[in-house]
Amino acid sequence: MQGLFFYLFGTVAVISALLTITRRDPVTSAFWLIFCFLNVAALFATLSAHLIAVLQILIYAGAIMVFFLFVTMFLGKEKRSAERPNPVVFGVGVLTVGAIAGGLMRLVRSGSHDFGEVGPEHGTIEAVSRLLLSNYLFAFELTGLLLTVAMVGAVLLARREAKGARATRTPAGAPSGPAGVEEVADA
Amino acid sequence: MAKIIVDGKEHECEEGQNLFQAIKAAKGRPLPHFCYHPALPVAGVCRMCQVEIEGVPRPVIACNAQVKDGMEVRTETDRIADVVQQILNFHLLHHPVDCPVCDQAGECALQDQYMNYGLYEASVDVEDKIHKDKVKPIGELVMLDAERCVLCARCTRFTSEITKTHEMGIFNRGNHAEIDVAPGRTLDNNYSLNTVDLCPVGALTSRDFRFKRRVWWLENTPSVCAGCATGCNMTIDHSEGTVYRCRPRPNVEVNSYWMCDEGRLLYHRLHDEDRLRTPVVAAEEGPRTVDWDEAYARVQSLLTADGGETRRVAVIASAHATVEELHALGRFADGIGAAKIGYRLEGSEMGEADDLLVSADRTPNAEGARRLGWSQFLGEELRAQASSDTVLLVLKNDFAAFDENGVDLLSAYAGVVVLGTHQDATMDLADVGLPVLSYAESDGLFVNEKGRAQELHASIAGPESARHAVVVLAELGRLLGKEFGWEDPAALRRDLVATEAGWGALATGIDRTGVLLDVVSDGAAIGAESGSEGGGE
Amino acid sequence: MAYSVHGPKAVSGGAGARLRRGEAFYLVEIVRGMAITMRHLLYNMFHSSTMPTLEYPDERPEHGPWLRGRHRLMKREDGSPRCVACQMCATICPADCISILAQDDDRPDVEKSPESFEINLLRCVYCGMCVEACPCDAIRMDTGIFELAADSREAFIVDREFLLNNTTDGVNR
Amino acid sequence: MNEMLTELGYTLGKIGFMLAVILGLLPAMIWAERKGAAYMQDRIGPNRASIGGIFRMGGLVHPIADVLKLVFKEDIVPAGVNRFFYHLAPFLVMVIALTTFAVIPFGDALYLGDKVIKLQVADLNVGVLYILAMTSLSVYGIVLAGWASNNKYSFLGGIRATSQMISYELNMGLAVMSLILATGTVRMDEMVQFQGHLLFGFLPAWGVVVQPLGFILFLVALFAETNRNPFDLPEGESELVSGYHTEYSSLKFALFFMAEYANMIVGAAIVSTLFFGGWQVPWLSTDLLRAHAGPLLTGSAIGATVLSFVFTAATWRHYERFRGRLGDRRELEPLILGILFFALGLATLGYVVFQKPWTIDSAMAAHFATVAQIGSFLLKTVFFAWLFIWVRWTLPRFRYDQLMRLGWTTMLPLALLNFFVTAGVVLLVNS
Repeated sequence: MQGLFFYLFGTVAVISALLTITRRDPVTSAFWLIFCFLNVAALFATLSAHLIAVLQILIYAGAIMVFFLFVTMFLGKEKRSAERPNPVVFGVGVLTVGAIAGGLMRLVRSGSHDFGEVGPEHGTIEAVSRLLLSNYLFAFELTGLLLTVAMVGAVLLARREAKGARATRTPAGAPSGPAGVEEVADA
Repeated sequence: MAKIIVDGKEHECEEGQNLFQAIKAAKGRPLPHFCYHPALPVAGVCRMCQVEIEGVPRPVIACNAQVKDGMEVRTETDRIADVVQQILNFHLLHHPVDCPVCDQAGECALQDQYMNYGLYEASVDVEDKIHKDKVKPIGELVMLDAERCVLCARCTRFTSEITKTHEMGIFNRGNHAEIDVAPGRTLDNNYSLNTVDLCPVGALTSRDFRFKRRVWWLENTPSVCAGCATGCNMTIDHSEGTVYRCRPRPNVEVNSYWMCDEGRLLYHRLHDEDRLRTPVVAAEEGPRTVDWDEAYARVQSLLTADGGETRRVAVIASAHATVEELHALGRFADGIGAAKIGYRLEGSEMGEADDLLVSADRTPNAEGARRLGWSQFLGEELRAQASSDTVLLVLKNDFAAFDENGVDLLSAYAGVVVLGTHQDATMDLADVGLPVLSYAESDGLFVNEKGRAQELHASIAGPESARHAVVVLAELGRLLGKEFGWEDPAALRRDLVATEAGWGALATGIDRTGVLLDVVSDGAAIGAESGSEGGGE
Repeated sequence: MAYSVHGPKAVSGGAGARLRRGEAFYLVEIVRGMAITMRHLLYNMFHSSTMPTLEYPDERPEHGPWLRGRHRLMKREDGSPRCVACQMCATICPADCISILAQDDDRPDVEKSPESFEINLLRCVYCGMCVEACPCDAIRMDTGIFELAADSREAFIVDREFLLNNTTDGVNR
Repeated sequence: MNEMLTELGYTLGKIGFMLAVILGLLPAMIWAERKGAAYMQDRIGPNRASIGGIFRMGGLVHPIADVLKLVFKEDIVPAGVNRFFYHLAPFLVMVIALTTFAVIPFGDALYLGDKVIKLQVADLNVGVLYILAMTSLSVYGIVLAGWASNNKYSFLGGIRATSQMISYELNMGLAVMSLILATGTVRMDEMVQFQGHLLFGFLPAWGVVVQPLGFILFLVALFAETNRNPFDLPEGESELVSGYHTEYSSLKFALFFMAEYANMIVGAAIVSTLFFGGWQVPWLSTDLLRAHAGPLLTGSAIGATVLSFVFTAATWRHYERFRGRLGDRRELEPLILGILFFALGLATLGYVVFQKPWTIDSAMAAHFATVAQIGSFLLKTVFFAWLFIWVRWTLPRFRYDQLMRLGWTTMLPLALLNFFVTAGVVLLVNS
């Protein structure tokens, strides 16, 4: 049963991944990528890694890809359609994929990383949380810090840009800055 | 030259000229009037054209006065307005409230004058009005409504002075005076409808036009009558693709203000049942309606002999075609080396002339055809050209109707192609009949018997699939591998002026009265006797 | 229903108006609004018969005599149309929806009458100019019929006979 | 194997129940929307469609007519659409709306002999997160529809849906996180169990009590995620024709139309589950329900009897008052309904008299408890579904910048504040 689902979702995931990179229109590509993510999430679910499965959908399919789509759809139709791939880049890509695939095959074949049976508790939200907050606390906190730094940076960048834009829009001699705005609004 | 002052403005005119006309020229518009007509003797009965003349104590009617040098005339004083209103009140005293059913409504002098000078409270009750004859046919074409009459006497003057037939008169006196035909007479001369035009009100109306269309919906296109070689100028009144009536258009050089009834009623033929509306080809069971492509294919096959070579072509022109069409046909015939048989079967289409307008020659453009080098032909000539190797091309000519041997004449040809407007006798004999636009549907020129070229203008659109004859000729030329560079009549006229002698007068353009062409050296005798074409060629 | 205005600031309104601190979160105002709608709902649930809505096909709206409904042609005493085909209505009609063919009438007191009188109701804009233009009071729009339904376009081109009998009671006097 | 099949049977039964709830509520929702809107606006609303010329049911027949109309309408596929995605989009919207329901428990565990049946289609240990994941996916159907339609209005609708989703997903997540902190679990059934407790001995520990701010934030975000007024900018009739489904007709439009209501029902179920105790009957825990099943059942039956007779009287009065006003068979409707109500009243009365419901046995008591809980759940769901309608006919649509400002500058700080305060309180209480 589990095997059936594995091969089903796996095949579909691979096909949609292929479709993702072969479609000319980025929006179509994005939709296939989302579909691929959903299948990967299903694969996680078959491994009873429900949390990872849900996070896969919630974060990758539900949030990141929405952003991708949002930005892509704002591009004009001419800009959106992809050109024929550069043969050199294409070759490098194929080689990279081949190398990774080979490495993975070797890893699986060698049998040195046999994961063994896991219990029903494995992959639940509690188990993952416990791991994150004990064994991997440092990495977890570090990632959190990294994200916070990134967020602060993004906010700073956005604020600076907004300020510059406002300065250029204010006509010379007119009251500028928040105080002026306040005054106008109060009057 | 004399100077008069009209409403304070100086104006130059002839000493002794009719004051009415002098004032009309000075003001650019006529005084209010019913009875005055420039082509009729002055009657002075309607009393509407009152003016004040300096030094004359009372207002006088302008139509009966003459211009004197230094005369000072006032036409727009309060007194004049008051007098005209009073007179109008008299005219309208017993006038019925008939406008809704009156055909004159919209072009009625009474309506116009009432709006300009009337607008008073009526003093006679509708019930108290005197009743006279209504809806009384006084001739084949004229309907009388005596109540509406203002007794301007235009119609009686017309019948006594112009046609000299004296059918009409004014009977009774005072309030009971009315116009009518003389006892035992009917108004049935060939010019009777002119009385309808003359009538300023709705007393005389045309039975032909009666209730057909309200006049304000009619569009007017200046044109020329196609009834005879006189070429009377006329206005075609039409609306939404239908001609409703034709009226004479004043042209002192040609027809003065008149037109014969025969010519007026010719327009009916435009909408006849037998009008050719689509191309037809002869078939076992009779003419068959086809589209243009199929008709041209048939022409093509007629033109191709069994051996594959192109057959000879002989063409017949017509005195009903416009100058442009005739010129196109000539160019066509010269271009493909066709034999030009002529434009008219000798002696055909002739009738009685009268001493007013009708010419004996009942074709509108015989003079034009002659000037373009076409000649009359005899049945023998037609027969002489006939061979099984010749295709006859006929343009707007119904010669078969005048020759009993038409069938025999034409059967000897390999094929007959007719460009025509109606399913007439010649069209019945045709292998291919191509519908072309008639005189009312296309621009063009007719040359009348006195050598005056006059313009026709397209009024209605014509049948949907009919094409202009010059366009058809150009397309036929293309079938024969010849490219003639014309698309429309205008191009042909330019070509005509540039290449042919005797048409130079057209170069500067033509006004509404037409232009007299130069006399051509070998031209036929042009004049009163021009009806008999015989000696010309 | 009268509007209640909350304070002077709401009146001066506009996009730039600043909301009071409480209003900024909208909650209170939302609840007030919802109370109003619920009040209407509950009131109408138990007073449905007092609602101003007409149960239209069952209840007919009353209208004044000024309502311009479907046209009708008036008759003379003898039942023939009063119309004399003067074409005034067709002339004035801004929608060009009236077409009349005139005919000679044989009767002694009638000279001209409509051979056909057609109104294209789909074109008509119900401006009533034809009624005002008519010199014979032959066309009126006082039938009060304002409904138009048919299953073909041709059915909306109504003819003389239809217009002569175009009232609910069939009398066009 | 046999056990697996019965398991499958139970699951299918639960799915069937879930579908029946959603699809059964759909026409009722459409009816409530139209009729409610009408009454709020002092109109009568739909009431013309009838069955057999008699039954109009106050307009309840109209949804049937609507469906028939939509089924038989021409299905137009405009030129230039991306056919695959164009056809996929309405199904996606509907499917995601329905699958979200899977994790919602609609009753306490049912004991059939020694067998325990959880009244929940899928008992995931990440329940709440699953809901968040599904709602985040729901935008794709709309975006696909907007993009594949090849129409600029549809496209704008799709873009609005995307940005709206991004802005409000965050607030919704934070509100749920606060609730998770407060209840200490992410499993839906445990959350509902938690809400069965009483705080301070009298207050049900419903989500709305422990997380009042979280509830408001969640509700607002839910409105935004379901694209309901005042956040229905992706549709925006006044500026976008009808937004993402402008180019859809016939059954495909019907799917969008129904998906909107399905989303509302699911959203209402989620709100009542997370914040209003789900299937919990307030103050009556499952044990209490079972223990006092007899009196409760008797009370309900008597109540039903009384109600039936009240309705009988009301319909009779209606019949008497309006007789002769319509002049056709429609007048018989209140009479027939009155007879039915009267029969119902007699039946319940007979049940009370002859069956003696206060003598109910324990097995039946358990079933009564389950039915009562399902009823409680449905009641709450219907109320919140009604709330969607109520709000729609009260509030005007937000302007786009107002929507964004509300999401990012008002709700996000509040959600963060709520999250940190909740975390602090939980820390204090637990230590």
